[in-house]
Amino acid sequence: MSELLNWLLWVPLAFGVGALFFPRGAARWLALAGSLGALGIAIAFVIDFSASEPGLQYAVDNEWIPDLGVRYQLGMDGISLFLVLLTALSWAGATAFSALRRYPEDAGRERLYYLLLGLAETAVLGAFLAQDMLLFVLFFDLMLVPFFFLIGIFGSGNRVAATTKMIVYTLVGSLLMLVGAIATAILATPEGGEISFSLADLQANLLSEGSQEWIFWFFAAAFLVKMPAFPIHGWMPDAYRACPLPVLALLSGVLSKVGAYGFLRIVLPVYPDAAATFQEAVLVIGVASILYGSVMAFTQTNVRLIAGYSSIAQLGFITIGVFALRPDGADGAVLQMVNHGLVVVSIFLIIALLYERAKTEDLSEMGGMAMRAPVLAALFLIVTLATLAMPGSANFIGEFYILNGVFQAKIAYAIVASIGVALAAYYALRLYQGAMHNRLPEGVESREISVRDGVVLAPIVACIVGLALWPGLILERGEASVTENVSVVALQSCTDEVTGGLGTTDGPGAAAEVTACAEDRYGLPQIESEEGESAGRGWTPYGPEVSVIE
Amino acid sequence: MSATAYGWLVLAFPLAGSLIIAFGWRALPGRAAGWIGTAAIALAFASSIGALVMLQDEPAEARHLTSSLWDYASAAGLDIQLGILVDPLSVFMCLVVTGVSALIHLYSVAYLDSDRGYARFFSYLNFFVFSMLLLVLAGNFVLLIVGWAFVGFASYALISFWYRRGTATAAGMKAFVINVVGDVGLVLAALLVFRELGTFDYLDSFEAARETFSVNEGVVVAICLLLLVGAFAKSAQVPLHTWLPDAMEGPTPVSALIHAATMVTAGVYLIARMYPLFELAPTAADIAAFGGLATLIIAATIALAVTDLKRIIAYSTMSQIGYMVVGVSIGAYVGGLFHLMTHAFFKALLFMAAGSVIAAMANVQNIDRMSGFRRALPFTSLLLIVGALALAGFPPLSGWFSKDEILVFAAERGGMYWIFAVGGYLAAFLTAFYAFRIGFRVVAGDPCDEARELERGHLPHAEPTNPLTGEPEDTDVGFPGPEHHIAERAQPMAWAMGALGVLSVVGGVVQIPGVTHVIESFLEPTFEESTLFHLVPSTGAAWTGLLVGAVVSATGIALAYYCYVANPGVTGRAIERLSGVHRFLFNKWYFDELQDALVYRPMIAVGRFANSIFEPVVVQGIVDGAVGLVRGAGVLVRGAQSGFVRAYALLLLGGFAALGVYFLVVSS
Amino acid sequence: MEEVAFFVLAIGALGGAVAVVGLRNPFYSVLALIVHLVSLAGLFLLLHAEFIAAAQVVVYAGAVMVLYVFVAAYVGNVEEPIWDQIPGQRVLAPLLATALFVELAIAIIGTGLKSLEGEGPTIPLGFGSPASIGELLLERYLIVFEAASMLLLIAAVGAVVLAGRRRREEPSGG
Amino acid sequence: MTFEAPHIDYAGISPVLALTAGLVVVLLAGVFTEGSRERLVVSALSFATLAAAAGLCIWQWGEGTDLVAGALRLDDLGLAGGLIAIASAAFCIPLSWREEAADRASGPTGHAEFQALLLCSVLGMVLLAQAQNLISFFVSLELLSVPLYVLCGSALRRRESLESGLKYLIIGSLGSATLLYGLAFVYGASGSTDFAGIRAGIGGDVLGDPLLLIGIGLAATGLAFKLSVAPFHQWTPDVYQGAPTPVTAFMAVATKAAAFCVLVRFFYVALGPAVDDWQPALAALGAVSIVIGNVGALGQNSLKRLLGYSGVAQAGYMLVGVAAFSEAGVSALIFYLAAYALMNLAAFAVITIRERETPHGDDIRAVEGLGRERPELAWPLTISMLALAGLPGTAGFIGKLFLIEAAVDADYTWLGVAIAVGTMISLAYYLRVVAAVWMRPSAKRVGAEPEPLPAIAGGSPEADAEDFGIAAAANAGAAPPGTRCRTIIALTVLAAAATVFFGIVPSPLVDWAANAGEAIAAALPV
Amino acid sequence: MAVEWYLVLSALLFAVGAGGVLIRRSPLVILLCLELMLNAGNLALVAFARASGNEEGQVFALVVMVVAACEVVVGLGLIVAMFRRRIPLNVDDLRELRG
Repeated sequence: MSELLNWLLWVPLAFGVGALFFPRGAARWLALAGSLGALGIAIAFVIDFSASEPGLQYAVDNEWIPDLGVRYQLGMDGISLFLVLLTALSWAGATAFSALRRYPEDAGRERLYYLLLGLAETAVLGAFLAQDMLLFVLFFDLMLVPFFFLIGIFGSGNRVAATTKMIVYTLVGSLLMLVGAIATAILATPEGGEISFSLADLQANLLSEGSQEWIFWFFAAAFLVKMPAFPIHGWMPDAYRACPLPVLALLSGVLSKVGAYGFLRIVLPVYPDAAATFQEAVLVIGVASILYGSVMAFTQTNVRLIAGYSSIAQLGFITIGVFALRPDGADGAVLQMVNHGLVVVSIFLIIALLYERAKTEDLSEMGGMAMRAPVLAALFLIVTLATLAMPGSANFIGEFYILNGVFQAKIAYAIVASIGVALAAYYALRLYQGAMHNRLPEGVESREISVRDGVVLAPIVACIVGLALWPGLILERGEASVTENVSVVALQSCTDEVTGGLGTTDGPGAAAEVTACAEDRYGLPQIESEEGESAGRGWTPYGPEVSVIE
Repeated sequence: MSATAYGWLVLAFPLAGSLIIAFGWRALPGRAAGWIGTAAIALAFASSIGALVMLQDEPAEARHLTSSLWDYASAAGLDIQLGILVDPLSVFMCLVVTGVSALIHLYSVAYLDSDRGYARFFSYLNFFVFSMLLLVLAGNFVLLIVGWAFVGFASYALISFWYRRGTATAAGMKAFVINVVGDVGLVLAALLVFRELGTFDYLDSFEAARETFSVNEGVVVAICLLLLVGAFAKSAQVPLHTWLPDAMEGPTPVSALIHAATMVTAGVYLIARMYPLFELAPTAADIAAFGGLATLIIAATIALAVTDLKRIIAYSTMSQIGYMVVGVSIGAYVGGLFHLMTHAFFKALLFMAAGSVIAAMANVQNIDRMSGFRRALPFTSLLLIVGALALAGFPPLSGWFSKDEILVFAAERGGMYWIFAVGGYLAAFLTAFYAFRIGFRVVAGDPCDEARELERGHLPHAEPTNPLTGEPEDTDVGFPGPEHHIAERAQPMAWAMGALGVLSVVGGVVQIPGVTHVIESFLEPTFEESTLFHLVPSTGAAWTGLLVGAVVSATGIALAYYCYVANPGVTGRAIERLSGVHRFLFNKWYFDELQDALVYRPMIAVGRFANSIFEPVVVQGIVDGAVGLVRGAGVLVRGAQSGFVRAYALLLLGGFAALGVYFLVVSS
Repeated sequence: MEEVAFFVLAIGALGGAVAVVGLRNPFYSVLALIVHLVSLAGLFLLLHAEFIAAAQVVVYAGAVMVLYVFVAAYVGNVEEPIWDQIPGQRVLAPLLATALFVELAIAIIGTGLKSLEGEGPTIPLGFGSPASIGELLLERYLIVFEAASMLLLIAAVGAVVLAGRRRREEPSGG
Repeated sequence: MTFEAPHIDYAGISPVLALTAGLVVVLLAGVFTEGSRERLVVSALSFATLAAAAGLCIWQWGEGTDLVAGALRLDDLGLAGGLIAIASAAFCIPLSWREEAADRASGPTGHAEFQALLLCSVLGMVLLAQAQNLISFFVSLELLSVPLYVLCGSALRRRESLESGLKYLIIGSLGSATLLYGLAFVYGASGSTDFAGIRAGIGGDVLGDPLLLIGIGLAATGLAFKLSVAPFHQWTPDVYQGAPTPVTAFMAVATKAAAFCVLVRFFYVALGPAVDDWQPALAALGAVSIVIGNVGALGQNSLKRLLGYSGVAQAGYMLVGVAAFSEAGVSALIFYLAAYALMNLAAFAVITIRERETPHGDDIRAVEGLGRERPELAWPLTISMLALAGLPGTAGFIGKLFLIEAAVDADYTWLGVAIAVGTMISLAYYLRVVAAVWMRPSAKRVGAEPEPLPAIAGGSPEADAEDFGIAAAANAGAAPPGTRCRTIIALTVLAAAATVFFGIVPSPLVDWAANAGEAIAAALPV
Repeated sequence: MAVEWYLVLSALLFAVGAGGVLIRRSPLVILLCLELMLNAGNLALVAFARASGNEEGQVFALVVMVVAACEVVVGLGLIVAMFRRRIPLNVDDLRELRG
């Protein structure tokens, strides 16, 4: 099964490259086959995955650049599992959407388009699968390249400036992250040891608090820009305006998640002290993103930007979920990443349909399109309700978990964040109503969704509905891995607190204190230590072992 | 079958009905959708009775059964089941909801007949009933919130059912957003409960609350206040009430079902359901009661002034729910819930009658233009008067018993609670007056043009206009169809109205002081832990209260008769003389304007500010600033690249000079 | 005696250098350089570098300067404009030159190397003679010697490439 | 008079001998052949020479001895530098085939001279990379430079070419004089010209002596000029732009390789004991270079100029490897040099082709619309730009990774950050080129109606007429794009493919670079 | 006569030469100034050779002479070529390439 990870990763790119050698009309079908293949593999992983086990359930570990300590390490745990599925599904959707509509219109560039899509999918999957920090950084940066071209070549309006701005802005963060990653590996290497970027090794040799603190911000810069978070979302409006819609669906739906994933997968376990130290700083950013994104989405009339700013708000939720530093908040964040991905992908595909009917992207010039398009309206309505996290949708459960986590950790932030829930109702509904309801303006056409678009949109919406019925699917599978990652922070910071930063506890009394602290403050489930077992080991069920002096 | 199995069935039928209609909308011929919808609700009603029967079989102390279908979202220490709680309170609500709903569905089968969105309507309506039942059956806070929000959504969907009408969509949005505010309150309340008590389950949390909290402890008050946000938003209590009058944009059966009989009473249900918490937080309960009192008076005064038929009834609804909120807040659970039931009957009836009248008026809703329908619409007129009498609390109709039960309880509790009794009777007087403002306007007097035409056998038609703004509307899709339906000519409407008329008249018999106490004894197992439930006024006191109520009601009706039948001009003169007061009331105490100024406008202003100033200046400023800095440096570097080779040499040697200075400094 | 010779030659070298920089006519500058080079050759002699001194006179002052003279004559007398186009260059250049001198002088004077303070160590007979230099060149610095010869060859080729006349260019060439 | 002929390890010095011999043969061949035959024969001979030299270098790989009485050092570091220079030369010869500087339409063609000059420069580079004596260091640097001065100015019809030649010569000689003065001081302070002797001579009291340090400063200035490190970089953009493109390509890549090798050897072997004094200076120069190079490249329309500034920045990156003063630093440097060669050569090759196909010269307009029109050129150019920008999937990324790792390992984390910041800025201009290639409508080709060329000749009207004639003739006889310059395209694609290959499978190149790093390990503190 | 004196003179000559390069605009004179600088270097080399008592500096100086000659040859070649192309022999007029 583990070998399938390689297939999963490289199939999209291989098919994309293969498409280069196909005749023009056929390339798209090959690319579609590739994305469906990846989807199939991803589904196989979901089926095979065991819900209760923490840690990596599948792993590939090969040498890559031994001199630099970089390994080709892939793996999948409960956090990446559904993000991989989301990626595969979104790409299959966007590829199918494009292929069925014979997009791009410029047949001469068709093969290029699908090659870039394939490359992008591989890069994103790579980021989700990488278990080597440098490999992660590599894929994280790599994914920008195809998007640079996709926006720049196939986009509209001021596309070149927009795409350049996007890539430079986002790379600002990720290049700092590269430095941070290298610094981490070097600082974590014990005297005379071999340098290693493997996440497992880095988690085993935590850095000093001082190092963690500056490296933390290098990573945070990368992730927050990518999401994007307020106030460093400056690239977003232009890029969203220019991006072709199937690509935008991916950009907004999937790429933004990589940032949040990075926080959870890398920052928390590798920089636990810094994460605890800067918890409130990131919470402030998250809450500000929620409020700002919502308020912006309020008054925007460009439909893409409404969705875009709403994404800022949603990513704000996900961020605060992760930085609740509790299993519940983080588990909710994982669920919410998938939910938001599904919702945004379908929103942008719907926006494509709206644009086709209204010939405008200005909400104030749209309206009444539900008239002869009940199915489209129904699909749009479901997506809208999921967007505003209507209770009963999986998005609500995600937000509920997140708010719960933050509520238990830092109550004030949760209360402020909950304002965002109410605001979301307004902007999401405004988008739906503005497009579908009221009178049909001149020049806007009300036309039912065609079968070729329906076969793409319907399955995605079906996933949204399915998840609404059983959000536990993701929550249960994510729980163990999430707890593992969060527990590192909890134990680290509690140990520091109990021992006054010495990192060691003397005696079982202190160990019990740490356990209590971790449970109380971070909601970490307490594992009953068996009688007779050393007290120090009983409370480190997950993550690195903290040394204990008896 | 167990009671919980019936409970699941209660939920299943409406949901199935909704889905069948939604997916089969194209295949369903004629009124099939309507009949399917009605049948689904009727089956749900039957299942409710099944649940009732099964529940009564249980011993009294075991009458709270739970059941869970699956782990809805349980992970990371949170245990969230897809579980229901079947107990007397939820079964009582199920019976009211499904019973009234079935009748309203029946009415709608004919009323909406010509509408292009017929199937959509029934799908929504069935979904609403499902949501409402989910709300009342939910066994934990999360599922409660789900039902709560579903109800809000169904309400939104049905308010903007005629989605081509701008006022309707705006009203829907307003309703939805205010309801979401309520949802947020509930969510926070649930989180606080979980934080303090570690569970989302009703029964567990109530039990834990009794052990954990002392009376009036800050946390429990906070929980209750947050719950009240939800309850007030949903039940349209001041100040979160402004959506309800606007919600009258929906089709009349919707107004009857959702915005009178069922959904808006969810807040009352919530307070009753959460009584263990409220009894631990008397402060919060008192706040709720005062909110209810304020609402019932304010709404009654507004109902005196507005002229839109449906809006008058809507304000009356607010006012009546105010009674219920007062009731359940001060501990008159039986009275509150009893009034909830009777109100459902007579208010639904009033709306149905109003729908019939509006149809006869060719979609005109201004009562000033109506008069003399008694011959043209005899059946409707009769039931309208019955409904008005019940609303006015005229003996021996149902409203008389239920309302006074609450007020007597208030008086019985004494102390400050006398205020509620006095306020309640004051409002009852106003209620009687405006109820017959409607009754006499519609029924009495010379027939208006439309009534005359109807007497000649024609149903009047007019160009379709928006009843609120008077703007002409297109008839293509989604507006009231080309044909109207009045109860006199449409069998299903007549059946439904007839049934409700009977219930409005006799509904009071279940709880006559000293005679019957069906509701009280049925609900007792739910409220067995309550300290207030058992505080029952003496039969004498109860009858005294009823007597006062009857007098107040009769006085109000008499005044209305004086104003609208005996001296038709007197109201006009009164309006002139009291123009300030009238304007204040006619503008609904300026609540809309207040909300606009305090919430909506600031929000939009902040949004505009963010969009037009903050985003370009700060957010783009970060980008532009960095870019400008780099560009500026680039300009400098390129400027230094002057093309003069001697300048290059200068820089080269200058560079060395600098390097040399460094080396000289570090040299020992 | 040596001091006198040094100062005379130093003044000659410095004067020549200053004249090269200061004279406005390139032709005169070339002549001034010859004075400078010859003075330097004298200084080399004082430093016991006979072969270098000889090479200086023969190769430099002789061959190379002839080349200069020819080119100076060929391109004619180009007067430089008084006005300096580069703002500040006129001020900065002398300042920078002074700064350079100061830095170098500090390094030279401030050094702790004892050997610079005296006349240098006693040296064997034949120090700097053609024989000993030649030996060094052909033994230790064989590769340098070869490389220098390649350099001369390629410089010649380069000069031909740059300045060599071609048939088609004759009409336009001067 | 008795000479003791020094022991000469002919195997070790064989690459140098091969190049010398080849150079002479090429010159002679030029005398005896004419016209198109000349190009064929001379090129064949040049290739043979370069191939032989490269083969001999590879043969000697792994050796580690002093050559010719210690004037040269045969080790993997020097060989690596030499190999990069040789490969670049081999790449640039086809580029020069139609270049006006070598292929004069009127009069005898100049291929022999052109290629002889090129070979001589390569010879200088091979020697320089191996030099471990101040004198051989200086003379090989000149052997490298003098032919380049000539080559830069060799497009005699273009005023820019002459201008660049003269500017290069003046600044170059100034740099040489500075370097010479610095070497003199180092010699004076240590009493030796051998690197090993210097190392021995500057221990003790001399360490930290102003004479030595000023000498180091002067030498660093002279070398930094050669490496186009800011603030000694100002000749670079002008000369890159003015010189004939094949020369620019060669100069940009090969000079850096050889000069960095000698920089490493000089600073590590000879000046190793003084590391605490020079390390911060080199680090600061690296940082300044990164900033100035990158901001200068913004907004440039001339691609060669852009690559010139980019070269300044890249030199800054590579200087970080030197400043690290570690084996990893040297390995990173060599890796980056090789990667830099691949990516730059591909870019210059595309510019060369487009200069001939469009009237825009090396202006960015020349590559507009290339993606649609000439994918075989667009892809290499794109890959090369992305690699220069250090995006993953290319050797450029691995190179930067390597350098940052070396910097951080040497406790120069801020230099790693400087590389990252520089890369951010650099994206703006690299991506501008990529955007022009893929996202702009295509430039007008010269094709059917020969547009008058811009007045590039200046001064002489006759010469101008001649130029037009040449241009018109070239266009009239021009084969459709795609069939011309097949060799160049093949080489370009190869270079781009290698850039990607080493981005994905970097290990062979990393190992190769690590060998070079090990060669210097003896000079490093344990 | 201390070697230091020679070195100070050499530094002075170097500075004068450098100043000349910075001030003069005729390429011919600039070449002359560069000669001055190289010769200053030679003087330093020979002086250091004297101070250290080995002849390596002298050999170096010899090589520098060759190098200087080569630079002159190429430089003069360029000047001649420019003169033929009627490019003004003033380095300040060589500003086609800039920015």
